[in-house]
Amino acid sequence: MANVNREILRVEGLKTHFFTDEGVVQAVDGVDFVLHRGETLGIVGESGSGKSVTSLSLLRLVSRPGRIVEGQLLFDGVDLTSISEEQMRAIRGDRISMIFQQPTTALNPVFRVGDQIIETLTIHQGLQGNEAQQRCRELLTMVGLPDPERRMRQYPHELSGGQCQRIMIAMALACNPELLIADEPTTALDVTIQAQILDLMRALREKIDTAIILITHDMGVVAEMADNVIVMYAGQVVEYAEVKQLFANPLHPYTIGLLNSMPVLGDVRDELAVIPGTVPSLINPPVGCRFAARCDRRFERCTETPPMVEPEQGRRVRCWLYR
Amino acid sequence: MGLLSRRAAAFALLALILPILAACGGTPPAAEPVVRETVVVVQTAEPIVVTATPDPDQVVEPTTEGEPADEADEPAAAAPSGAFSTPHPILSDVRVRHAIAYCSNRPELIESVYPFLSDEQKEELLMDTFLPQGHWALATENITTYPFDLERGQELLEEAGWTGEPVRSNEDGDVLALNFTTTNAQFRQTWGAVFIQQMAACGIQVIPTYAPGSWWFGSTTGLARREFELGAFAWVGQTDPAGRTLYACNQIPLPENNWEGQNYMGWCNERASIAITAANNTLDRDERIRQYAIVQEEFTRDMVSLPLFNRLEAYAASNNLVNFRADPTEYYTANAFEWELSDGGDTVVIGLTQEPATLWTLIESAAVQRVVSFLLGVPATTSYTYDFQPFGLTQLSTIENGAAVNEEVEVSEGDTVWNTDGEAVELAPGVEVVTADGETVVYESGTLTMMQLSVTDTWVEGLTWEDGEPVKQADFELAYKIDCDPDSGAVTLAVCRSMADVEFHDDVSYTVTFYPGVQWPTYFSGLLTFYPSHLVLSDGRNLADVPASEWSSLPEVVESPLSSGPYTIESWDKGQRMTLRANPNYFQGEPAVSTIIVQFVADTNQAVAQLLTGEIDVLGSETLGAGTEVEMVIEAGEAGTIQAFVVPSSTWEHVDMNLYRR
Amino acid sequence: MSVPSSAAMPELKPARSEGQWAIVFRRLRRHRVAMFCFVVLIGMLTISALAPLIAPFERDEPNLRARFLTPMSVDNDGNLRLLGTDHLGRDYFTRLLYASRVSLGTAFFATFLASAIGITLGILAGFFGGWVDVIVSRTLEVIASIPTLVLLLIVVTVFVGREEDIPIPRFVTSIFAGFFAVQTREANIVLLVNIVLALFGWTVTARLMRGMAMSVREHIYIEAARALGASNFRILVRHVFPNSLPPMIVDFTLGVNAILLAESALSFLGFGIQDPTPTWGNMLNNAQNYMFQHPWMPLIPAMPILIASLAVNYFGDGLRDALDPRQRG
Amino acid sequence: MTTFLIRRFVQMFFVTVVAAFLSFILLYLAPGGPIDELRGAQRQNDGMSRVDQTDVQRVRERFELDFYLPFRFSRWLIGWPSGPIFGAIGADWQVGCSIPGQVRLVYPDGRVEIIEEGCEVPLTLASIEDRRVSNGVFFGDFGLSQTILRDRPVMTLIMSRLPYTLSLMGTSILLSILIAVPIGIYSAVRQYSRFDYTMTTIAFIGSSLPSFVFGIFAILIFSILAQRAGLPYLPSGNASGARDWVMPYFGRIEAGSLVDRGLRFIMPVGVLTFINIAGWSRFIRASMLEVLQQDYVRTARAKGVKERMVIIKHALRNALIPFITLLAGVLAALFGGALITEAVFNWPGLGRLFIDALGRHDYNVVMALLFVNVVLLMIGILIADILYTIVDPRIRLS
Repeated sequence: MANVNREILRVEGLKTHFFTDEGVVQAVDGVDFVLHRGETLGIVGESGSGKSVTSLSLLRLVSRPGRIVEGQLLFDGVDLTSISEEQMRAIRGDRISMIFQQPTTALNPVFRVGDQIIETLTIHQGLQGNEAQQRCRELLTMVGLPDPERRMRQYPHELSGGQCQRIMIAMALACNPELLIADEPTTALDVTIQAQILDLMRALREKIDTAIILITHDMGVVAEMADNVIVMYAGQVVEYAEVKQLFANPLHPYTIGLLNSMPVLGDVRDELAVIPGTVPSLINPPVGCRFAARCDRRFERCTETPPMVEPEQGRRVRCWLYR
Repeated sequence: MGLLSRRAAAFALLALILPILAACGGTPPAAEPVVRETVVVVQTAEPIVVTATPDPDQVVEPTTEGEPADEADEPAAAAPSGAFSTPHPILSDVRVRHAIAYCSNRPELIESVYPFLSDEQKEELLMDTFLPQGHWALATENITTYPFDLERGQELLEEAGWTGEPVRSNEDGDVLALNFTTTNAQFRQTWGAVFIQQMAACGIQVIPTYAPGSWWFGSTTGLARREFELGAFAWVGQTDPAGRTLYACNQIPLPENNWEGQNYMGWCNERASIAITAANNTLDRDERIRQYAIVQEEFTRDMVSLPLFNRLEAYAASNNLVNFRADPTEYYTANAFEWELSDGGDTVVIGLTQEPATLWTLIESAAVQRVVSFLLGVPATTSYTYDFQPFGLTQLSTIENGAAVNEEVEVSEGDTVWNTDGEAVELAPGVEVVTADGETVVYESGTLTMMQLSVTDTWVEGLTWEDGEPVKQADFELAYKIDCDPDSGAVTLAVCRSMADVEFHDDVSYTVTFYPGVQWPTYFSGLLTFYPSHLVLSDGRNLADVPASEWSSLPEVVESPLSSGPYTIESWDKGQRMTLRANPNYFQGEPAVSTIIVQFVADTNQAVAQLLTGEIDVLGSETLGAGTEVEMVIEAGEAGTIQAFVVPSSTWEHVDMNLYRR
Repeated sequence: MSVPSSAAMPELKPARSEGQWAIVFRRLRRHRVAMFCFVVLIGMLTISALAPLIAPFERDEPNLRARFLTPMSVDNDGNLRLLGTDHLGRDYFTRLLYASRVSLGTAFFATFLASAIGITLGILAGFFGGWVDVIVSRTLEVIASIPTLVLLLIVVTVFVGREEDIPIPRFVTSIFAGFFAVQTREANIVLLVNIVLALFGWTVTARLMRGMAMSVREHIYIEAARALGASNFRILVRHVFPNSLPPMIVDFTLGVNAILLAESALSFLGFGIQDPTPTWGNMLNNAQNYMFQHPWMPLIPAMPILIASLAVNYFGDGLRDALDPRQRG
Repeated sequence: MTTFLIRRFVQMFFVTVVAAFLSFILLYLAPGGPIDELRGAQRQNDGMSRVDQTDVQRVRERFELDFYLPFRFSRWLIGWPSGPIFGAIGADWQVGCSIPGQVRLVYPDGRVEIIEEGCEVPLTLASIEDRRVSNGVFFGDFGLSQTILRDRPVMTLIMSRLPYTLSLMGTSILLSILIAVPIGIYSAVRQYSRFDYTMTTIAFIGSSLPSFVFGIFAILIFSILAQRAGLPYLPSGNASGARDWVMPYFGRIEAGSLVDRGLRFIMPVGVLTFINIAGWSRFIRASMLEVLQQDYVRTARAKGVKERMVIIKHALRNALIPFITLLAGVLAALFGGALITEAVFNWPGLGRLFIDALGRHDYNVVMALLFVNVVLLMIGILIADILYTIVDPRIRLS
């Protein structure tokens, strides 16, 4: 591991549960990974696999009735789970920032976008007045919005989805964060805009040396952006690999399923291969392998809980097949 | 936009019209050929006597005691023409009416509303005829009384063919059920509930309707249209018994006479009818007593209207108030100049439910206005205990003491006389008048002898206005001029129109001569009043020069009138209170209590709360009413918190029985 | 380029095998306060339905020797008066039972009527737009621009006492009389008050429904349904209505509460349903005349109003929570 | 914007006129009224106060009952007709009926009925020339009071009550907002906490009983029982005392002094505020809950905005948007007063005046109050609409 000393985030045994009337929802149930500066980590999985909760857990933004019940979040050597709320708040938006799925709803409709960006600058850098305006213009220019002067005075509803996402990115990058969490940054956008945003993110990654956690259910995005990939299923990490390895040789049957359901350019199949069944209830998750019920390669052993194994260097999978 | 709004308006109107149509009655009369005759409008609110009096032979109450009525079985045959000619299948039978009277336990009804009274006190409230106990015209002989007698009542019902349990029915299977209509006042609902139980004990099913007073007493609804079988309400008894419009044959409201009259029962007893008309056409008190005795005899025998009891009225005053006088027929402020405060205080706060609309007595007759006007003026007479006492007058201007003269005069065609419709008209053929011997005749030709009344009122010397100016002849003249001017806004001008001549003698006396035929029963109680003719208005004009039509909007008349009474207006906070100060120039001397504050409190609970917390010193019957608060006041009085005054009021409850159906 | 997934559903939504209503019911069942209130309401309705069986005394039977008895006292005949007696010595418990029938009946029936009017007009206005919308909206504005209580006052004064003139078919009155356990004659005025309350209570529902219908109209599947040749009526019934139902139910509970209060307020001002037909409102109004001497009296009829109203409120609240798609769990 | 305003004004105009006309009709449709009262006064009279046709006619004239309804309305609205047009045209045009005609119907079965039908003496434009007429509501003249303060301008009457209603309603509305908004916010932020449950219960109780119940119990407890117990008590009603009074432990309180007025202010304001808070805090809570679930709130948190600021700046501003709709009625409420609460506490405000006027058939006063109420409501809605565009940039007036 060449960049050991560049480690920025180490997640160990993260468990985030939701305490509902119906029972405890084990939304994130033991997630471990390490992230280095400048690295982009993709987290993929279906809806309900716990990837978004994982990202919110990193910022300690899980709202009631959810809470982090176990695990360590070592950010630059500091355990985020044990610091005070005030310390955590100082980190949010400054050293760790986040981009959300729905850019249009993620911006406050009653404030001008400029003010929303400046708010971040004011909180973390104490910038005010012209200084802040100036910095804001720079940021808008940086994310490729022409005529920043005018944009700043506009309200979110006056902007398109793509423009809003650029604003979000500008806001997230305002303080040159060490870690950027992008939760489905392109899902809500149409395809051409998606590409533009991804290009933008790639360009910015080159420019500012920030680590990125990219959460998506879109394998294409992962392929394009990520260095390493975590595949999540039912609150657990089922596979971890370098992106090329993963696409070249997926190990976990779920990963294989995910990749098969990905449309290929020029392919005119009417329907994509769909993984049959649905994500199981996380209140009483099935004993043993959580994917077993949907897995076409399941066998007796799958009724026991599979451990994380490392069949290759830098590659981990949670499946009895590789034991 | 315009078009759309028009549609909206049309829609809204449609929505409105539907209920109106519904309210007008679902079923229009069948399309029969109808002869339309245009009627000459009669200029009075009295019934159209000539054209619409029902033929007495046909409508006379058909049954007498011991002669069973069988109209119920064959209504069509016996039915004369016209509406309300179908005898009521149940109530037209006098035995049923008697049974209802016997079955009603009136002390128990009193008990339900006034449980705190002793048996003797309840006895005092009981009424057997339409006059209260102690009234000068009350008959004691020949009247039928109906003490509570369940067996007698049941016997009568059996006799009339109503049998069975628990609700009686007749041979045809008709149930003995009657609708009972009255207002939704809690007081009536209270005794109504007990009345229903009492009837049920006799096997009579009584079904109540407690309607809003606005419907029950409306001019085109409820009582006025005789929409009831048993109907309960109250009359306010007066010093003069009157009663012609209640019990005379020609006072039955019918569609034929445009619903004129107040004989809602449809009771036409010829003897009673003649007697009541006669009683109201003479000024001789003995003759009146005789005639009223006849009416009461027939009234109680036919039992068309069951008199129940006098109501109670309560007054409350704080403990330190001395000389408070509560009376059934006079306002409690009539002797305010005699009030004193035993603890040396200087202020009395009176609570009133309503704010007077104006302080000009001529155009407003509400009780609250009267309460205040007694503080600001000098009444000619007071009317304590069902009688009159001179106050501003030196004496009652009666015939007996020579102040008034009632003479026979000869009248002939062309003379102005007072006709039976209450109009001053020129005597001409066709005019109906009452002659000197009390007969109603239609004039044809020649001369008639009629009674002509002339009254001389003499006021006491020394009446002064608050500014020290003495009351003088011009003041009386001004009052006569304004009060009898139709533009003044006066409610009624009947008395003015009946005056043939007014002669002013000096600063305290005048003589009024009426047209022949005018026989006002209360002629002796003061006919004119006085206004400050010397008053100069804020705009520089003299009050005496202001036309009558403007008076009702002059602040100097309606808001801060010049007082001649015991108190003067200091301020009037609209919606809150009036502050009055003792008048040093009052002819009886300056009152002992220096300030009277009249506080307006609309809600009774609130008024009582203020009385209990000592904010208000005096609450009159117009606030305390006759119902639930009476008991509260008595309890507080017994506890010593306040002085409580409970007097039998002149208002009496009764149940009318409608003898006919529409 | 995306994985087909149930993207529209929130993250933690478990399997969608259950129907939407089943989920709502499941959530509601777990809302303990709401369920408790539901049970209370059902209990009250049951008791009121059984009033004639439970009532220990005659409804209108006065007993002048047993007036103003305090709760739990024994009258001169040795009968226990559970909740005391009123100013006529009528048994409070008995009257409350019958009153619950009229009051709850009115609250539910009038609200139902108002909702029916409001839903129909609201849907029509929202769905068809144009002049239908203009008429409905303006009518709404006009009605809403005059204070409700005032309108009620005027209208009730116009009609009360003339209820027999209102062409209501006899069988309707009879059904009503049975439903409210009152005499046929009394039923007229009960029905009238119901209708009046409903006629002025529909505006909120209509406004809400109009908005719902408008948004549903814009929804894609309506377009699809129309493309498939569904008639307007069919679209209304099959799509617009069911989709607008959840907020309507919540609105209904609020309406029930409002009508309960409106009925009492009418009685306070001396209109509304009259004694001897007992309603909680007119019993409360009667009782407050005696409150200085017998302060406990207004409490007796106030309690059921409070309880019923609280129950309806809490239940509505729980229902709103359960119907909220964002609600977790 | 201009087009919007013009369209809105036209709309408001029509709604106002229709609402006014509707109330006008309803008002005159209501049973009772001056003629009934006149006849009531005549009941069992002694003859001297007997009312005849001319008396009836005078009363009809005073209350304008001899005009046909549309003309009555237009006289009230714009002061027309007040006589022949330009002094000459249409002198004999009929606008009402002085003396209604009577028709005797003789049915074939012999029944006879007299009904009022047609018109015996018509009311023409010429015959109303001398009548007093207001300039019309449209020109700011509400005419004269008919029974409450007879023949004095309605405006005087309203102005005498207005300060009391304004102070009562203003204070209670302000207090309600000041209290309800924080409670609503806190309840939403701490949803399902003990505080939330308590507030919910209190709010539900506040909206579960008719307002008069709170009023009479307040009087019973804080006035009557407190005074009986010898404790300091609150006066049961009125806006100011008629005379000085003594409060245990505090001593003499001067009538009309600030203390006196203040003490009398407490109960009505308290009751109104309580009821308002009950409703509004629930409203704010629901609205806030909705907003707190929005993405932008999460964004704000992710930006590192302090939680307080998240609530106050980001969430509240959005949560208050629907609250504006509620406040649209405030203007009308400020003026209209609280009918029942004013009656219970004998507060000399416009609400009590309204009930009084309704009961005493002072049509001009009732209509004036209704009309102003409708107009203020319309203005309130308009202001709310404009306010929306200020608070919520997404909304444009179009």
